[in-house]
This record gives sequence, C-alpha cells and structure tokens, in this order.
Amino acid sequence: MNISPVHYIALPLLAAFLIPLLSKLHKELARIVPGLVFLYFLVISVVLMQRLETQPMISEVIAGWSAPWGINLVFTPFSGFLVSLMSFIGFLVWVYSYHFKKIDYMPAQKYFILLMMLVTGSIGIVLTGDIFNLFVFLEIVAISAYSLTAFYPGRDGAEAAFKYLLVGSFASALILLAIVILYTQTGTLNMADLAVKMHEVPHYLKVIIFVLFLVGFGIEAEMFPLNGWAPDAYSQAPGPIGAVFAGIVVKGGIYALVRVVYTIFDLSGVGTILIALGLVTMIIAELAALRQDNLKRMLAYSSIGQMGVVLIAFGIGTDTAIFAALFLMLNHALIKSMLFFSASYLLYNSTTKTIKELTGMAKHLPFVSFIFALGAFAIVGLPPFSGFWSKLYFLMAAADAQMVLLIITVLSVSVIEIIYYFRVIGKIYSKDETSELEPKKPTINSVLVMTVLGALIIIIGVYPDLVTDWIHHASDALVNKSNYIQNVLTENLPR
Amino acid sequence: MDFDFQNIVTISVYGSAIALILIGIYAVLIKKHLIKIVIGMSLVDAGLHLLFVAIGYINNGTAPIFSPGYEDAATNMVDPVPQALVLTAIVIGFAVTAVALSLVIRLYKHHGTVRIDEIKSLKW
Amino acid sequence: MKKFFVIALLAILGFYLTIAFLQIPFGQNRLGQPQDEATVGAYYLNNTKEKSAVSNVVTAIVVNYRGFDTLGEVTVLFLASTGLASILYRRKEEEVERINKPSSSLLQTGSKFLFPLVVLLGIYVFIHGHLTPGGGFQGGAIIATGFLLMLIAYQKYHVSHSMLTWVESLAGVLFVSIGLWGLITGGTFLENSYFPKGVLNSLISGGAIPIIYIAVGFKVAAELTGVLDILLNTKEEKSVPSNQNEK
Amino acid sequence: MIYVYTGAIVLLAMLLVYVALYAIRQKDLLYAVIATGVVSLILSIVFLMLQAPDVALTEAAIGIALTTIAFVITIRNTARYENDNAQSGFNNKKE
Repeated sequence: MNISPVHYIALPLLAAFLIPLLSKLHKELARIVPGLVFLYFLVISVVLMQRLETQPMISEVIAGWSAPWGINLVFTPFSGFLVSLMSFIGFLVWVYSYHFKKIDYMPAQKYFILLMMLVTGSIGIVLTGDIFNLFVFLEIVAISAYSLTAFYPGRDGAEAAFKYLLVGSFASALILLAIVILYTQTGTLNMADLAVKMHEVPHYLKVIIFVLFLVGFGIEAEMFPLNGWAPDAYSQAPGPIGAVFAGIVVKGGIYALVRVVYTIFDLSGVGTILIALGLVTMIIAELAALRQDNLKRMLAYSSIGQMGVVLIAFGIGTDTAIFAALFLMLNHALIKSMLFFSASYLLYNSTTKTIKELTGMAKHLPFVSFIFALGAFAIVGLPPFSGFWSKLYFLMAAADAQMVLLIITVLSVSVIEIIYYFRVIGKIYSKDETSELEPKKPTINSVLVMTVLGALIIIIGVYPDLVTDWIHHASDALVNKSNYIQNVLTENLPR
Repeated sequence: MDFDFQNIVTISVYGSAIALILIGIYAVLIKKHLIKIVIGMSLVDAGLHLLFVAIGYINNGTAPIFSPGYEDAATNMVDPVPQALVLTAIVIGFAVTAVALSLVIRLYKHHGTVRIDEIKSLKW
Repeated sequence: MKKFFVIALLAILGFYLTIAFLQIPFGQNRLGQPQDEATVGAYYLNNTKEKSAVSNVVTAIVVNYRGFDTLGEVTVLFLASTGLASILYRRKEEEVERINKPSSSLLQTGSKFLFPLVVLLGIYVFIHGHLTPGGGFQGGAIIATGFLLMLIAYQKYHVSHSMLTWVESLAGVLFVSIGLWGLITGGTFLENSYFPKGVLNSLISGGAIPIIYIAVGFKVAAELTGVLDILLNTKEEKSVPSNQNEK
Repeated sequence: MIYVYTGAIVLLAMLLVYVALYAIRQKDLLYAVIATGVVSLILSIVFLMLQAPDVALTEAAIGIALTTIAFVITIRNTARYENDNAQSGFNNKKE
C-alpha cells in the first residue's frame, strides 16, 4: 500500500471508530492510539513532502472517478506546508495532554477522540479539492470544537459553546447558500473545474457568491466583525485546546478563504477588501487585547489580531506578501500554541484567569514563566526570535507594494502588542510576591513540548534559511493557479 | 405551459425557501429564548434544503431511479446531485441541532433559565 | 432599535438572494442532455447504469461518487454522539431514574407490537437502498424511531450501551475497511470496481454499494439511538433554587 | 393535471411560510416545536412532488420524528413557555 494523502483521513477515522472498542480491551489504548495516529501523520508528511520534490503536486482521486466527477484530494506544496504544520502541532498537543487520565471526573477517552477529529477535520479542509467536501470537513471541525469548548462541566463553557455554535451554524448556512448558487451556474463542485467555468457566471452573481463565502469562511478565520465567539471559546476550552484553535482550526478557516479567493475567484478587486477587513480586524482586536484583564482572552484577541495581519498579507497578493503570510502563519502556530501551553500552567488553579493573579509567579514556576516570556518576545517580533523575520518580510512586502500608511499602522499596532505583553511579563516577574494561586509543577511531557517549541523558535530565529525554501515552495504553488487546475483536471487514474 | 404560470411557481417555491431562511435568521437574532433560537436554526436548515431540491427540479421530470421497465428514462430525470447533497446536509443539520439542544439543557442546569438575557455571564 | 437593524439586514440579504434566484428559473433543464455530460449530474445519469449497475442514481452518488462525503457525514454523527455524551456527562452517583409518567397499557402493547415491524421496515429500506428510494440514512433513522418508541413507552427500557458501541464501531470499521481494500489492491480509496457488479435491478447488484449502505444503516441507527438515549436520560431538574445566588 | 400539480406546490409553499411564522410567534414552545415538525412534514411532501423521494424519506424520518422528539425532550427538561423562567417541564400549566 503506497502512502498517499487519503491516509490522513482514512486512518484517523478508522482509529476513531475503533477506540470505543479498544478501550474496552485496555483503558490506556484510548490515549495511545491517537498518539500513534499523530505520529503516522508526521511520517506521511515527511514522505509526501519528499515526493513533492520530483513532481509539482500529488492529486489523488477517491472511489476511482477522476477529477470533476468524483472527490479528489490535492497535496500541493502549499497544502503540504499547512498539513505538516497541523500534524506537528497536533502531535505536540497530544504529548502535552497525554497525562490527562481524567479531566475533572470525565474519562479522557472522549477528549482524545474529539481532539483527533478536530485535527483530522482541519487537515481534510486543507487537502480536499471539492467545495462540498470542504463543507463536510468544516462541520467535522465545528462539531468537535463545540463539544470541546463545553468540555469542562462548569457553567461558562456551555455558554461559550452555544455562542460558537450559533455563529458557526450561521456560517455553514451561508456557505451552503453559496454552494447552491455556484452549482446552478456551473454544474460542478470540483474547485479546479469551478475555476475554469467561473467565467460563465454573471458578474453580479459572482459578487453575491463571493460575499457569502467571505462571511462564511471569515467566521471560521476569526475575521471582523464575526469573531465574537473566539475569545470565549479560547478561554473556556481546556488549556491545550486553545493551542489547537489558534494553531490548527483558524489555519483551516484561513486556508478555505484563501483557496476560494485565489483559485475560484480572480484576485482583482478582492485584494483591497481583504486588506481593509484585515486592518479593521487587527486594530480592533489589538485594542481589545489591551483592555483585557483575563489572560486567555488577551491571548485570543492577540491571535485574532495576528490573523488580521495574515489577511492583509494575503490581500496584498504579491509573491513576497504571500511568502510573508505563510511565514506569519507558521510563526503564529508555533508561538501561540507555546503561549497557550505555558499560560494554562500559569493559571492552573485559577478560576477567574485574570492577569493580576499572576503576580510573582516566576518564583514558583521559573521554567514556565521563562517560556511565556520567550513566546511574548517572539510574537511581538523582537530580533533573535522567529517572529522577527516574519514581521520583517511582511513589512518588506508592504514596502514593495508602496503602502506606507499600512506600514505605519502595523508598526503602531506592534507597539500596542508590546505594551500588553510586557505588562503581563512585568506582573509575572514582579518582586512583591502576592500571588495566591497554588502553582502546579509542570509534568515532564509538557516541559518537553514547551522546550521543543522554544528551541524551534530560537533556531528559526537564528537560521531563518532553514524554513524559507520550504515556504517559498508553498507560496509559489498558491500563486500558480493554472498549474493547480491543470494538474487536478488531467490527473489519470493510477491503473 | 403558460409562462406566467411558470413564474408564479418559481416565485412561490424560491420565495418560500428564502422566506424560511429569513424567518429563521430573524428568530436567531431577535428571540431571547434558547429553544426558539434553535427552532430558528432548524428553519434556516429547512429553507436551505428546499432550495437545494428546487434547483435540481425539471418540469415533468422523473425521480432519478431506473425502476424495472423504465431503464431508458435518463433523458427526463431530475438532477440527482442536489438531492445527494441534501441527504448529507439533513443529517449534519440534525447532528448540530442535537448538540445545540444538549447545550441548552446544560445551560438550564447551571442557570435555571433558558432566556439569553438572563444568562450572559460572558460578554456577547 | 436592534429589531430595526435586524430587519434591515434581513431585507438586504433577502433582496440579494431574491435577485440571485430569480435568474435561476425553476424547473428548467440545466443538465443539458445526459449524453453530453456537460454537468456532473448529467454524467452521473448517463453512466451509473452501466458503470455501477445501481438503479437509484442518488444512492450511487451518495455511496460511490461522493462516498467520501458520506464517510465524513457518518463521522459527524459519531462526533455528535461522542460530544453529547461528554456535554451531558454525569458521575455514576448522579445517575437518576428517568422520571416519566407511566404510559398507558395501550401505548405499551402497541409499541411492543410495532417495534419489530418498525425495525424490519428500517432494515428493508436500507437493504433495498440501491433499488428503491431510501437507504442507509433513512433506514437507520427509521430503526432509531423504533427504539425511541420503546424508550418512551417503557420507563424501565434500556438500550444496551455496549451493544450500541459494538454496532457503531464495527459498522464504521467495515465502511473504512472497504475503502482501504481499494487502496490495498492498488486502486483508489473506496473504489467499487473490485467487487462483482451483478445485474441491474436485482438485489445483489452494484458491487460494494449495498454493503456500504447496510453498514451506514446500522451505524446511523446506533448513533441516532445513542443520541436520543443520552438526551432522554438527562436528569430532569425538579427545581433550581441556586441560580439567583450564583450570580 | 399539470395545473393541479403546480397549484398544489404553490399552496404548500404558502402554507410552509405560514406555519414557520406560527412557529416563531407561538409562546407555548410545545406548540412551536410541533409547528416546526409540521414544517418538516410539508417540506417532505414538497420534496416528493419535486421528484426527490430519497430526500423526502430522510426528511420524514429525521426532520419530522427525531428532531421533533429531541426538541420535546429538551422542553420537558427545561421550561415550556417562552416567558417563564425556572419553571420546569410539563408539570406546570400557565395560569
């Protein structure tokens, strides 16, 4: 059996259906099997990325019906980049949460199934080449995300999840509407085929479809003004799930948006809309983060702000800008998940999760505090860390496009970022010890995860060339739309 | 067939589907009672399903099934793809509704009320 | 004030949707002739009979052409039942008897009589999914209504959870394994051409399609029953006094 | 014949909107939920008339039976009237 992209979907599903039976056999299997699946994800990623060096992309048909007739999975360097990133973060989250034998009094089996499907659904969004199949994967992600948000039996989790569910089902209704209109006009659901037939669609219908997709996927990508669900969901979900939301789920939403904008529609005229939306998202989110006193909500708003920057970069749309956008996504995934991991230890026994409670935490938890400080330095873009390079590339791309106002805005927003992150660091490292929180010693696996992430951030910061080739490959693949269409539509069956 | 008559059918089927969607969204946005909101969500779903089936319909068409004796009827069949998509959408809609209702039960357990203006412990 | 904004928003949405759909005349043929294969739907109508030997084209699409969607959809239901169980989870000591008013003996005898018939109907519907309207989802939902009838009529009726888990898991594993079989034999995931096709319009036709649909039927039945069972067995709150002081 | 057929579709479509409006205006949630079930019922008939028997069967089994029952169970576990709070289930009638 050759390794092919469909393994990303088939094996976790097999594992998810088997786990209820396996855990009757032995309790521990419910925790171990998802880990094996994540490990296998990493193996497939490495093998497939190597295969991409000899061929431009891997397009796999499902059920033996070639591209427009059946569903297909497309593994381009761009989707490969995101999938590898998601598998890596997913694996780290699994390692981090491995010691969850029981979450409060809930058996952890359901947690691991939902976590695995959350990652699998996001990978499915990235891999699929069919617009309705994308919707199905979006629903897989959505349902597991709702359940995980309400996972703790406390009262606010259910409310955050209900809010998320309302907004999410509105989004999926809009996406379905867009799919209906698109189908009546083109008679196909394959994204490459849609891109070919898009010129048959009257212009005003194009606009309507675009707005429906933009709002629908924008909700998943935390775009203004529909991101009200995000801070609640981030702060109420179990600690590592915040990392999954920031590192994986949002990336899926951004991918769907970008795939629709870049492949199905032409970019002309759309870029300015993305830039404007990204700017508003960024400014409002960073201002909101400044006045938060809840640490997790602050991190969530900061995450929304970063997504705004990514949207701006995709909106500029030049080669360098897309390169910067992908670099920003990579850094955001690594750094934000590290911040969420360390924050959930800093706030372990807190009920209100406010920043005030952190005063003097560095004495009790030197390692975790150090990791948090490292992440904060990296995400605001200080030089020796990886966040610096992505911000630099972004500013260079904006300068190439001669958007001076944009550069000034982003720089001043960075100042806001520095203010609120340093306020937290100042509290953690403050001398007067008033914290009443009972510190929880980090377990070995979580220390391992944070060390790996911290080391990666420093290594990428010192040698950015390690990843730039990879990202260049990915951004070229996104820009080269005709290559995508040609490869998908002329794919022959493997027989 | 008379053209005007055709128009009336077009308007009434699409109109009712769009009306269902709008009524549902109205209920979701305006109503304060959680169960009413979930009802609104399922009305939106219902309207979407009607739209899907309606776009596949062909006048005087037959169902896309080759029943014995009618094996050559393919020229007159309605579009099967939207129907297949609706099957998927209906089941997904039920799953979402079930999760929403379980969240309503959880909220009632903790707050003793199902009205959204009395729950708000998080910011909206 | 809020109402005004909402109505304005709905008016805008309704206006644009209306002008979008007025351009799509109802009942007109958008497929072209099936022989031209201009759209996906036309291709399916033209080819299903020969290539899949399935009479119900919708079944062919759901299980074969777009079988990946169906796999995802079954997963969504699976996740919904998992998620529901975690959302409404209670400790063992919190378990309570369902508080139902005892139902009349007419209802009890009636449902006892109807239950096997309903289950039989459901099984019939999904076994004939490739020949007649209906299939795995419909049959599964019908079986779930049968269990629902028993759950409502009898206070003490319990669906065995381990049985549900077994049925659900085995059916899901069967579905994915049939898919993987195509990969192992060198074809593609969920490929159908490795199974004998049979004769159109006979019960054994369509290769793996009926097998997959039967698996889907059992899985959907188990999942829907599980969802309803969890919802039914949540504790009925007699009174909730503590909510005022919690605020 | 075709006039009867299309006429019936028009009539059902209007009924659909009427019942949906009833469902969101009704204060007694039990009635509102039953009305939602009726929306599904009419929808199922419309699907049958639009030559979609598969969808009609699914809507009949899931939309009419299972969704409605899930709503009724939820109402029994929470409040029955839209204006009530903290009054549980079917046991109390509104004065």
